[in-house]
Amino acid sequence: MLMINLILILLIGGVVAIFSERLGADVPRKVALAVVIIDLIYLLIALSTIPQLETLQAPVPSDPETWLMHYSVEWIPAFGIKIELALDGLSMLMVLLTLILGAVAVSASWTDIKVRQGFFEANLLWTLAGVLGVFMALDLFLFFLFWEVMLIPMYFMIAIWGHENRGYAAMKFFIFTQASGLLMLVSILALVVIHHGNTGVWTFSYFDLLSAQIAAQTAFWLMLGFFVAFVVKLPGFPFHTWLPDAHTQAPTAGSVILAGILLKTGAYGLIRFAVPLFPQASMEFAPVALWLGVAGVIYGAILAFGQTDFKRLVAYSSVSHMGFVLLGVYAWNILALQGAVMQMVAHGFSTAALFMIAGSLQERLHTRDMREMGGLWQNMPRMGAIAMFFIVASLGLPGLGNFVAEFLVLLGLFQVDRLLAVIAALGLITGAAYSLLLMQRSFQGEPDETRQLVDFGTREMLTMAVMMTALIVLGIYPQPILDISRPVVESLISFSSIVTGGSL
Amino acid sequence: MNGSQMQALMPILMLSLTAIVLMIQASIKRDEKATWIITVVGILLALWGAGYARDFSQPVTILLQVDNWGLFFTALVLLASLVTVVLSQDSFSSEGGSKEEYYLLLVLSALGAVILIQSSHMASLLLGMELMGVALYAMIAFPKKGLLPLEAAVKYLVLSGCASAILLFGFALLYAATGELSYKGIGEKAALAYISNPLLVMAGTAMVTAGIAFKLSLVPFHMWTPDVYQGAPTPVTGFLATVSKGAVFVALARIYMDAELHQYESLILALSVLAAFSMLIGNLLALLQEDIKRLLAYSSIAHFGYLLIVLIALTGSEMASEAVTFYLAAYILTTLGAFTVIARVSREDQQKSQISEFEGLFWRNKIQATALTIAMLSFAGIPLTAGFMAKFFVINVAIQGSHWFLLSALVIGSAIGIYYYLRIIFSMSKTSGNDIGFRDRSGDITALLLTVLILMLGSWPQPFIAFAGGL
Amino acid sequence: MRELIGLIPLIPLLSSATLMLFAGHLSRFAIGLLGVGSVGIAAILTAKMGIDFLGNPEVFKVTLWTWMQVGTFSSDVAFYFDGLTLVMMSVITGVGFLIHLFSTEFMEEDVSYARYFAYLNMFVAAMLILVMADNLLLLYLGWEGVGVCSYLLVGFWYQNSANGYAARKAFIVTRIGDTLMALGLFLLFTELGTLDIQALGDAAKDKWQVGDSMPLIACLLILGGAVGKSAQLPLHTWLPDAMAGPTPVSALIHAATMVTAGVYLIARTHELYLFAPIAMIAVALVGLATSLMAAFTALTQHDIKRILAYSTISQIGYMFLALGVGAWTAGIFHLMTHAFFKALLFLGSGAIIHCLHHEHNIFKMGGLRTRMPVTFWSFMIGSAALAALPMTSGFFSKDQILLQAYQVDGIGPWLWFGGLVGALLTAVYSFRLVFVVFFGQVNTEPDKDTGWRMVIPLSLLCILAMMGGWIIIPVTQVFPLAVFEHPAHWVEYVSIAVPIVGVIIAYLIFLGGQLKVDVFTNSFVMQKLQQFWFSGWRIDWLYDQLLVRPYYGLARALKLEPVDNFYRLVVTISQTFNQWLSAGQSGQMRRYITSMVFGLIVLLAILVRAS
Amino acid sequence: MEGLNIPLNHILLIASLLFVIGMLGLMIRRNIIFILMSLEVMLNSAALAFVAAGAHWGQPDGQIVFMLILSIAAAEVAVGLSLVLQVQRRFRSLDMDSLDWMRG
Repeated sequence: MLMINLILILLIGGVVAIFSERLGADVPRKVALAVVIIDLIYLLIALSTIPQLETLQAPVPSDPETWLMHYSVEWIPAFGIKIELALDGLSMLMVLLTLILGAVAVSASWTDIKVRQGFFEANLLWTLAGVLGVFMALDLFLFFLFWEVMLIPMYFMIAIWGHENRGYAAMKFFIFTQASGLLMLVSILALVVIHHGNTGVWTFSYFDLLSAQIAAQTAFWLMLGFFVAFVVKLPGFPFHTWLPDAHTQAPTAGSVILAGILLKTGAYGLIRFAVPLFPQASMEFAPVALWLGVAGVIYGAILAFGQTDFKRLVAYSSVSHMGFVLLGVYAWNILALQGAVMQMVAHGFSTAALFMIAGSLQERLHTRDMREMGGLWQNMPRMGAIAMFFIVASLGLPGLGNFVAEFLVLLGLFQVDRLLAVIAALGLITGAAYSLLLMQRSFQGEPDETRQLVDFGTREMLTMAVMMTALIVLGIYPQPILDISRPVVESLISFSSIVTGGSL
Repeated sequence: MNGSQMQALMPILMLSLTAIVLMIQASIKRDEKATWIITVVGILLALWGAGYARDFSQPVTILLQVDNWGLFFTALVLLASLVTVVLSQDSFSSEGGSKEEYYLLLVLSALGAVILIQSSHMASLLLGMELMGVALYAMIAFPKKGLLPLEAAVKYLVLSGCASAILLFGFALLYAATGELSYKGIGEKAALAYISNPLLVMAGTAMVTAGIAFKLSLVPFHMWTPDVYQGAPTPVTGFLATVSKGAVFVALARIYMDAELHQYESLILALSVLAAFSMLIGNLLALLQEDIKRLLAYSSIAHFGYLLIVLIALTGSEMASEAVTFYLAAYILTTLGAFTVIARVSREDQQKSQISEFEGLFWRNKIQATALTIAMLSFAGIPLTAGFMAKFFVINVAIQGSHWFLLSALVIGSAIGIYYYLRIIFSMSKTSGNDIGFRDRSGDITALLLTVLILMLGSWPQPFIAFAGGL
Repeated sequence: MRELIGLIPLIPLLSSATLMLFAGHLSRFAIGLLGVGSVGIAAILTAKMGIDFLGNPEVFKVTLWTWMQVGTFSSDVAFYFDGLTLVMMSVITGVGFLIHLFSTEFMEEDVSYARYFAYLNMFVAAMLILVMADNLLLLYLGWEGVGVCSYLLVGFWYQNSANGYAARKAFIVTRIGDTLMALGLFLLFTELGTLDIQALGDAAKDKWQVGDSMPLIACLLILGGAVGKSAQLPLHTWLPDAMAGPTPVSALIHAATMVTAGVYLIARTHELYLFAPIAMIAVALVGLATSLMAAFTALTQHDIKRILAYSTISQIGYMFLALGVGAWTAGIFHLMTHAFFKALLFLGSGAIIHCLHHEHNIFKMGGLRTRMPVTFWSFMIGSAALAALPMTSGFFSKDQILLQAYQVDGIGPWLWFGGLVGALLTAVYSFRLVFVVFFGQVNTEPDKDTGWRMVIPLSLLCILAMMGGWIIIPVTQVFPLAVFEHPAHWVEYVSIAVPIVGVIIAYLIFLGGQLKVDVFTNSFVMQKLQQFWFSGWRIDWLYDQLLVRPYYGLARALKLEPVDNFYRLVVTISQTFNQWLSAGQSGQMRRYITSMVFGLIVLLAILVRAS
Repeated sequence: MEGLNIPLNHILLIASLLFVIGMLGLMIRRNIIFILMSLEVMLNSAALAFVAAGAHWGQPDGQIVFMLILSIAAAEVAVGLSLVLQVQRRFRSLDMDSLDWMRG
């Protein structure tokens, strides 16, 4: 019930936000912030009462009772569809990330939304609710429902409050994700129908379907349906082209949520569903997936290097970074998987912050074109220093979260395929190239002394401080996070009974 | 015919009674308000009749088959008629300024639809279809203003007549081959006749299929659809899209099942071709359409393509009949929802059905914009709406029947579909110069009710699935 | 005391954080105090540890916490302390402290005073972590950390885009090396199952044989990292450009400490190198080639800092040579003495630049001997040490390197000869610098004199540069004992004589004018050669053509997202179909009927064909 | 009545012929009146087929359907002709091809 409440609080909060607009234009954002924080506190209180958290008992994927939380109630018995939510270490991390970044997102768009604030905050909260659902739903029907429905408020955020080319961007975003979602729906249904054919039972429950017996050929196609849906969202090469447009056009909060959280649903889906449901097929497919991951890393970095639009550059950097996640997942050993999980969390913070900076720049300069920036450090030293922090984070400076992630992924990948690891490591160099170029073009160089720009204020500094602290902690003491996800990752690997080479 | 059979015919009787009362009333004193009230009451009575008749389901003579399944669709068709009546109230006017006859025609057309739904015999099929159709021609041509309604009516009349002729000829061939006119009879004899005279049976089947495909506007019998949708007054378009198409599909399903046509593989192939082309071409045609009524016409082509999959997969799945029920119900509710809003926004003006007219609707009338959004999402098959559950059924049935080819057409078609449904939503969310809100109570309430139904069907479908399973 | 070792990097780090966070609220004095004081405390702590260690030479390790532990991989935040660490820490904190002190005067008028010290302190912290790290991953943290600080400080005056370019170049070129090193770490972990430096040595003994290919690859990858960070061929191009930073930064980072990290790394992992003799030779050859290449280049430069930069590259080449021939101790010894005299030279040049309105061109200087006596003497001592004139610190260290190089079987004499040529060139270019800048006529008048905060570091470094040769570094436990068999006496005499000859040549050409080389240098071939050397052997140009331009070109070509073309194509196809089909909806009813008839025929065909 | 014992197929053939003629008329003719006439031909061809089939099976059903078709055709034409009047009045033409205001 707790997990339902988490979602309900956000949903109802959204409705409240809409009506609160009548009290004043600046009320909805306060409501939204309060709602997210209440949700976060509620979650933390609830987590503190779970005994397993201390012992961190390894959850058995197919046995919901070993998970941290489990909730299940009949919904559409005709198909065996249940409202089934469950939480393990992995989803707990993701849920926490979602709520923290949710609060950041509200703060990020504190001032840049000028019209229909109520509806905006509502969409924001509803997106968060959808994402929470995705991370907790363990009934495939319910999962798909959240997967699709969370896009609608996101769509509205881009389409209504986006920038000059918002219609195109929103449409592209929606069509890419929906079309790939349809493939997943077909796969889900095929899986369920096959399971029904074998056992005579209609069920969409993850826990039941894990044991579904599928012919190898069929499993491969079904896996592909899942894979495409998740990789589009990730986004992996060559399905990434919606991302730069969506990011560029979305309002700041939209970009923050999109980059920080929404992309992670793709990675989460791969880890939670695509591989465990079809272990054998995934193994066979892994080489292709790995190559796609490497291609994403390099291609994203090169394209990021060529951009002149601040947000587009950061968007392509996401493509590059999420390529590491794909590598981590399909290397499928404990090092790489832990790295992928770390990357999900760390990238969430670093990119969200960069988008927030981009948003602040746009709000102040009314442009995202870096050719019209330069020397902004002079005008806004605080923002410059913070930008520098997140840029070195994004290029993988040891001591910050992203490094731990990329290092573990590459180390894990190295055990599986050395050539690929070498190519992927090029991403470290290309990553430095575009990151520093971003810094150079926007904050360094010839300053324009005539600019009157407002530096970051207390609200922004506080928000940034949260994310900086998070990255530093992740960077120098990642062990707690690793410990939380370890049982999940370990059990997933053992469950899938895939032994990939290397010393592990 | 005994009393119980008369009771079984309650909805038909009620509608007929309403028609008669309307005629009498019109000859005594022309009063649109009174006519409207009588129509509403009559349809409500018929709705009650549909519920009442549930206890008396039985074959009524050889012509009609009163069963729960038919009664459900009867009720659905009546609901659609009711919505049409509500929408028609102040949306257009006739030559003389008032439109008492229009309501009469509407009741007659609904009567035709109900007969069609319950028909089990070629003759009743013919009667129902023509009663529905002929009344519709007049309804389409009813508005006094503009040339488009007239053009639409003439086109519909001629093309529909042609389709009827094809259908009739097909039945004539089947009759020649089997000597039977009732669906069941044809089914019983057809297998035998197929051995002795396959040409006759197959040619007849082909022509029957063609005739019905026209009414369902399946590709390549679809070309009338956009013109008629656009030209007809919006409430009539809604009526046509829901009542007429729904009833014809039910009739098709009955023929298909009673005459056991699914045993002919070549027919399955023919239907598959029709379905695939409908899904693809319908969606492609809608892609860049600027007129929302034409757009929905094209989208309806695609939707009947999806629905046809269920018929094709009928034997392979245990839930095909639920799928038909669910899909049709979802489609009818969604279409009604969409046309409700379109009718309220465009009113009498034919030009106002451009998508650009809907810009900023969110900020003008939240309820109706939300309703149209939900309707579009339902058409697009987004979860939590009826349209999603409907598509869910279709995909499920198709997978059970292993129709991968049709499934891929469905996926591609749906992917294209997302674009144009979303375009409408996007245009509603734009900020246009015209942000003056409008109030419209009857429209709001209708839209709201339909939206709630769509969402109910999408998010809590269990009761309905159970209900549909029991039909 | 040992447990407090963590404080040594922590104090500068905290100071750095404080300076960043409260920059606006601190007075300039407080900033200076924090910046210099934090390094000073670190230096004092280091000294204390050093004294303890010399009294009781016991190696120890302090584990602070587990950094990450995944599967069998585990890495701690742990510090390892032995003689080598002590030497490095002493250099970093000692020289670092002097340079910090110098900076307070040098940067006096800069608006970003606090930012400067924040970066500089952070650098010291990172550098300390690098040398104190117990495992290669933590070392890598320091390694990258100093890289970022170097980037920040080279681009300190960000308002000028050229500085930004230099900074980025510095970071990215070293990143190439870093990536190779990271791959080396992956390989080491995969092969040996650990990244602990000490454990690696033990594991290598169990699993590897001398001459195996795995140690060779691993050592070459690590060499890649070292080459990048220490600006050796072929990744040296960033260092001359890095002179764009403030001069004390060049002294600290690009002369005394960071650039020698590669030497430290190889020395630290020498146990692995012992399994790969070919890698050792590679190290020696890289070092020798670099030292010669850079020496020739230094000869032709006229920017005072670029001369020193190339000189640094050249001297690190000597250190690599030493490592490559197994003269670990000599290499580290040269590292230390080089830190003294090169810091001295850089600070001296900083003083000149500071007093000469940021003039860098040596031919616009001249006659500063009388105007800036302290600086003059610093330069004299520094150059003498650089040229390895007898009795200076440089003499001791370089002599050891050359003699040990001579010992190597086979190629030893050749290495020695190469080193000698380098030594000759070193003497020539370093005294060319002295003679041009401090003698002759005055071209630019200094507008101020050096203050005490500059004089003290210069004087102390003078002493170190002179006397540093007598320090005995406590690394005997660290490195295997070199089998040192004294070569023939003529070898030693030649080694001593060559630098002196060089100084004389420099005097004859640049001061006395007795040696008329104009005819020679003005010849066509020499002109071309000079240009070639001046441009740093056109290596920058080569990279520009081979890597930078193609990459820019690629980025520009891909900018419009070719992958999207596929999706655009899908859209175009859909739209084309839409247009065709829409055109079919002409409104003419007869067409509609035709379509129906067509459909009817198709249906009939499908159904009747089957019958 | 032996002389009238025409094989069913022959009549069906004639009916088909009529049907095709009507259809061709629909496709070729532009005048609405002629179009309606072609429609009548098509409907009547179906009616003929029904009568013949009814005779073949010796059932009255065929003739009953014939009556139905007649009345339906009448209804269609009635509505059709009234529309024709309107078309003539509003479009000033009976050319079906001129009724192409809606397209796309």
